[in-house]
Amino acid sequence: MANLNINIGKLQLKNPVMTASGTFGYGTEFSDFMDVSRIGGIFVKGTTLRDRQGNPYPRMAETPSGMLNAVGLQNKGADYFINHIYPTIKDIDTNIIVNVSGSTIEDYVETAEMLNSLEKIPAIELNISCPNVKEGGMAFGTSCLSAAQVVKEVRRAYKNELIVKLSPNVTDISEIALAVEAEGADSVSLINTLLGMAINAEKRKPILSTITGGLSGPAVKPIALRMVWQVAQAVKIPVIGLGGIMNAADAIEFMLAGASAIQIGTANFIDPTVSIKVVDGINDYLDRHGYKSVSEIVGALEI
Amino acid sequence: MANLNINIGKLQLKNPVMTASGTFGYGTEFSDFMDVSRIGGIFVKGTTLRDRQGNPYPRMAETPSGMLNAVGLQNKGADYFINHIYPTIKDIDTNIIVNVSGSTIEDYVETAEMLNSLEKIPAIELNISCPNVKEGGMAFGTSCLSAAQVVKEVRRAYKNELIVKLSPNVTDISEIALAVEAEGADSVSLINTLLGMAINAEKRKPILSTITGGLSGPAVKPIALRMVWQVAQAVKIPVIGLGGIMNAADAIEFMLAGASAIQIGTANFIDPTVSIKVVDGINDYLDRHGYKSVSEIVGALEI
Amino acid sequence: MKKYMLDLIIKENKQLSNQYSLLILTSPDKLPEILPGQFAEVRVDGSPTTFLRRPISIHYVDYKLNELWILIQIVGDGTKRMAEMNVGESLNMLIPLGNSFNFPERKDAKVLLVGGGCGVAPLLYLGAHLKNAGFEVNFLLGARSKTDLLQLCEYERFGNVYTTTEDGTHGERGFVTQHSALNNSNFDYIYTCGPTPMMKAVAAYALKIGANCEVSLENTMACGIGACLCCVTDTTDGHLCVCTEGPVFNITKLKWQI
Amino acid sequence: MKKYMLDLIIKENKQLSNQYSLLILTSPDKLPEILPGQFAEVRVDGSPTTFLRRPISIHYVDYKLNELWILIQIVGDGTKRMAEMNVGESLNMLIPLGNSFNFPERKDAKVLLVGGGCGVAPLLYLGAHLKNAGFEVNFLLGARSKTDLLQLCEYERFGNVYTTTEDGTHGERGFVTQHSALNNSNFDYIYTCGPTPMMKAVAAYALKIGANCEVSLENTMACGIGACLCCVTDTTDGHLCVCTEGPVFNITKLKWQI
Ligand SMILES: Cc1cc2nc3c(=O)[nH]c(=O)nc-3n(C[C@H](O)[C@H](O)[C@H](O)COP(=O)(O)OP(=O)(O)OC[C@H]3O[C@@H](n4cnc5c(N)ncnc54)[C@H](O)[C@@H]3O)c2cc1C
Ligand SMILES: Cc1cc2nc3c(=O)[nH]c(=O)nc-3n(C[C@H](O)[C@H](O)[C@H](O)COP(=O)(O)OP(=O)(O)OC[C@H]3O[C@@H](n4cnc5c(N)ncnc54)[C@H](O)[C@@H]3O)c2cc1C
Ligand SMILES: Cc1cc2nc3c(=O)[nH]c(=O)nc-3n(C[C@H](O)[C@H](O)[C@H](O)COP(=O)(O)O)c2cc1C
Ligand SMILES: Cc1cc2nc3c(=O)[nH]c(=O)nc-3n(C[C@H](O)[C@H](O)[C@H](O)COP(=O)(O)O)c2cc1C
Ligand code: FES
Ligand code: FES
Repeated sequence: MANLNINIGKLQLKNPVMTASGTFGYGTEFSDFMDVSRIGGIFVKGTTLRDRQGNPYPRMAETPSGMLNAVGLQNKGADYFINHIYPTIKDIDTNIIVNVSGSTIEDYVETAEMLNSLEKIPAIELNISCPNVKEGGMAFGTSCLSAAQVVKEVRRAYKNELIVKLSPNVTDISEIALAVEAEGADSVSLINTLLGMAINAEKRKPILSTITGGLSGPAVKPIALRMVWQVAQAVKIPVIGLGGIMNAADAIEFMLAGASAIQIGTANFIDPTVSIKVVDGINDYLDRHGYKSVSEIVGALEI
Repeated sequence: MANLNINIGKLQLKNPVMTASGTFGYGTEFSDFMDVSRIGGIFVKGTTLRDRQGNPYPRMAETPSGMLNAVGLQNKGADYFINHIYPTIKDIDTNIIVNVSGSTIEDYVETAEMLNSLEKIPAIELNISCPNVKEGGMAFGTSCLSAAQVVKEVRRAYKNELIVKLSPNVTDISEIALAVEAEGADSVSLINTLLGMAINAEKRKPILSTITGGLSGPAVKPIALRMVWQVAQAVKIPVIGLGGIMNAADAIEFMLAGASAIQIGTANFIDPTVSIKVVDGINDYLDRHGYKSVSEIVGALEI
Repeated sequence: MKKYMLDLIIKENKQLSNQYSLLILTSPDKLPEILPGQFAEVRVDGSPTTFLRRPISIHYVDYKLNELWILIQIVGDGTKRMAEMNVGESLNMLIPLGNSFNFPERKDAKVLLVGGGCGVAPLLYLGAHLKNAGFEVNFLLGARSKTDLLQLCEYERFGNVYTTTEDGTHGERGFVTQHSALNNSNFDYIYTCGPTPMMKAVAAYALKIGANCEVSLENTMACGIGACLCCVTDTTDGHLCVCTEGPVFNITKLKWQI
Repeated sequence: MKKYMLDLIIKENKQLSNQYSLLILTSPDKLPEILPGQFAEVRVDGSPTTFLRRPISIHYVDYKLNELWILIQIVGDGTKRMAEMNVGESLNMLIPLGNSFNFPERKDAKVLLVGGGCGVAPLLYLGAHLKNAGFEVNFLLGARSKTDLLQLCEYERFGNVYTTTEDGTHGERGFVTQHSALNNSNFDYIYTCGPTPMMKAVAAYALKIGANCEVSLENTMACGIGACLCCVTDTTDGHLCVCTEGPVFNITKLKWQI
């Protein structure tokens, strides 16, 4: 039994396996299937300042080894989260991290400020990479300037751990990572979804109501792994890796490439207990290879 | 039997189905399996001014619904192509298009000039998007400025149809497409491979000798389709779509999104006769939906 | 209700036609409590083009035999693979998911269950429950042709069965909403599942005669458990997940143009 | 040689151990001409993680019975799926691919065929051809344990069979290159296929005794027909494709550090 503890800045994880925003609800949806307190953390649904209805149906298309989604940040707003959801999840014995989304810098800042006061929320993940909303969202994450601006303002307003979630829809993701690191991000998580599209040839129509949507699942794993590797080499802050992780081997690949922790997204839909299996699988791997602590494999890729 | 003829600028295709560079050799590799003259065109291997040995083995990794390659433009150089390969393929009754790659603008220009003289080569495809070479390659395709520069110089030197192959590893592919259109590209083809990476967790090593490589196959189709749609809306020149096409339905999706023709790459490895099947499948589709000509479905997506 | 991830074993695979298979599943353990209208998210193994689970209605549960029935209509590779499974193979499912049909308050209410195509699936189990609760059950089942009307004898165990076929090979010719049984009957409660145009026509009929009406929707799903928000339908309460707030909705709640 | 894409039918699947299966395939049409050392690119259906074809050696061809044999070692999902195929199912393959082994010029040449693990596969067909051409054939087959030494009787039909096992359960204990048959024999031509370390040791032995030596490489492949340039090995002529210029190479051509 190796030591699975790992820290992401001041955030202490019992193990490096967390679940990705928008794919694990508020955690409670999975409690019939597993003990959610056994994983290192839960990134809850994208939360915006005000209530959002999200995009019209259809919001999903299956693609080869992946899926497109166009949920568009449907959520009941920060107030509702604080007053009605937080009380029901705050006693889950793991890190509950809120994924904060917005259309303007002011939105991000105000939401972050509201979350400051919640004792059991040790961190927020700033989503500057959502491809499914018209304004803001991904636009912030695709230029160094705007990414830096939003991080700077949120950093001022938010006192706990600030994780910034990067968009893969860019020419040079390390550049963006460096820009947000410079403005005080405590860590970065990547990747969010890749912008994609699906068409029904027989009907001659796009499948998604929004025409384009975000691609996730194992199809994107090679791209995510490359980006994690590039960013881990560029920045000094910890990197959280995600994108297509389906099992422990995938998770270990991300850690070898430089991720201190990982998130599991789409895989939760195929196996709601996958995150626990990944925890156990990492432990087996460490034992089998004679590692005492999971921290030993972070960035341990031999070139 | 619908009319499958379509033109890409001055290039006349008997049908919109062509095979992608680096995945169909010089065509002759497939002649035991199919009549290669039945398809609209063959994009031959990436050709450089001088002989290249390519990257060391291993050059390939299988990924979910796709593959990474790191061939690195192994080829015997333009001279060898002209004197030894061209004579053996010039009488194939379809369009033979040479994919031209280079590390410097001068290389591109010189190679293009050499190909000017070949009567049976109606077009070149300028590969400014190869992720598998250290200098040049993809670097040209990831900024408007450098893309414009190389196209401008080659345009001066090359008199036949100039197709520019775009890289998907960019924030805004329409911008690059517009830049090369402005410099005189006759058409654009997209996408080349996405930069990815694969790791062997048990060995703690990258699988490819070059660490990163180019991702292709159905995994990338949603991204390719989105980019073709974006570019087709931005430019006036014809668009050639590719990326993960496995069957006629996929090909039709690209045409509905705005591609005037398509290329088939990785699918040739799984079924060496796939391109013929796609020609037949497009014809069936047109008949079934009452179209007289394949040109009617180009950009016919109903929004 | 507690949800489970179970590996059920194929006990029997009755290929009812070249489009439909009835899978009878069992388990070494006692099957959990499942209500009519609920569904399962089924993992499809061995189908390279099937990445996500597939939502499939509970067709019937026989607790005495510890059997769970599902009815599969082949539309793509996922359903094809399921329909061709062999006895002894196992099928991984999340179960039971979603809400369930509601029963009329008054025991003498006249109930009608209208199904079309594969939408007949959840109605069998619903009929069994209604009958068990003392209601007189009427099934109205529609199909393109006689061969698509599956296992009518099963429905007959629980109520009267009226049928329509588009080609007139069984029951009355036409669509379900044209069946003469609808003419001068005053149903109090109508349940329907099938193609959307059919359900809308049934809903319109229910509105006309002032009957309560519940429909079971078939939106595409990724998770089936309320986590992804992909499966929403527009309701008077905004976007609601079909997998958790449905699949059964009272038509008064839906923003359907009827 | 003309290449074909064929759907061959599984006539028999002999599960030789839990790691190895021998598939005997047949075809309604006459099998094409195939030389020893050549391979097939096999499409694996029903395995979601297997995207590309899998290169598999020709183990044996029996033109009288119109049978083609392949020997499968389960290492991942693709080979697992193949090894578990049922009689009557069909397997799509591109065949015959690659070059073939060369025969010694002198008919009295002493030939040795050294195989380890699944590398024994191409040697059976090679042995048959060599015997047929009048050579005296010696097989030296190595494995971890007795259970991994497969169907020795088949090899015995064509020559002498020497074996080694790492645990000493069959033949001599140790590696093939430690077998006593190598001590004072003067082989003229050595053919080898198996794990790279083994092939390198055999090549070193061949160099030492001045024998000609051909090895069959197993690089990972995408196309198998010389189109993708993924499968190269470094040779005195630069990067050559193992799928078209190989899989058989004379060791003098390889840039191996021996
Ligand atoms: C709550 C619920 C209960 C269901 N119950 C059953 C059941 O009992 N038996 C049964 O056979 N099927 C049922 N379905 C439908 C079933 O889930 C789909 O047919 C299945 O997912 C298709 O998978 P596939 O891989 O075979 O086809 P795919 O290859 O995924 O799709 C084939 C074609 O069908 C279309 N399609 C796929 N899913 C749907 C859908 N949900 N609605 C409309 N069109 C669709 C696709 O657009 C495509 O054109 C139910 C669906 C839901 C949401
Ligand atoms: C010319 C040639 C002839 C061959 N003949 C046979 C044969 O007759 N019988 C047989 O069983 N196999 C043979 N092989 C090997 C066979 O192709 C691989 O074992 C197979 O591709 C693995 O597929 P998979 O999906 O089972 O495993 P995967 O899931 O693809 O891989 C499982 C593990 O095996 C490793 N692996 C995969 N392919 C190779 C390889 N070629 N060399 C080394 N490691 C590899 C992977 O890295 C991974 O660790 C041959 C290979 C070549 C190139
Ligand atoms: C249905 C769905 C909803 C998502 N919603 C959010 C979200 O609200 N905020 C966010 O930052 N990312 C969201 N994502 C992106 C995931 O958190 C994750 O970055 C992405 O899916 C890649 O990981 P995966 O391949 O493991 O799923 C969503 C993804 C999916 C599939
Ligand atoms: C093995 C391999 C070699 C390739 N070589 C080249 C090349 O030389 N020049 C080029 O422009 N593209 C090259 N490509 C990219 C393809 O032409 C194509 O753009 C890409 O594979 C996406 O299409 P696909 O998904 O249909 O394969 C290569 C792709 C593969 C898989
Ligand atoms: S399918 Fe995921 S919320 Fe309904
Ligand atoms: S496998 Fe493609 S060239 Fe050898």
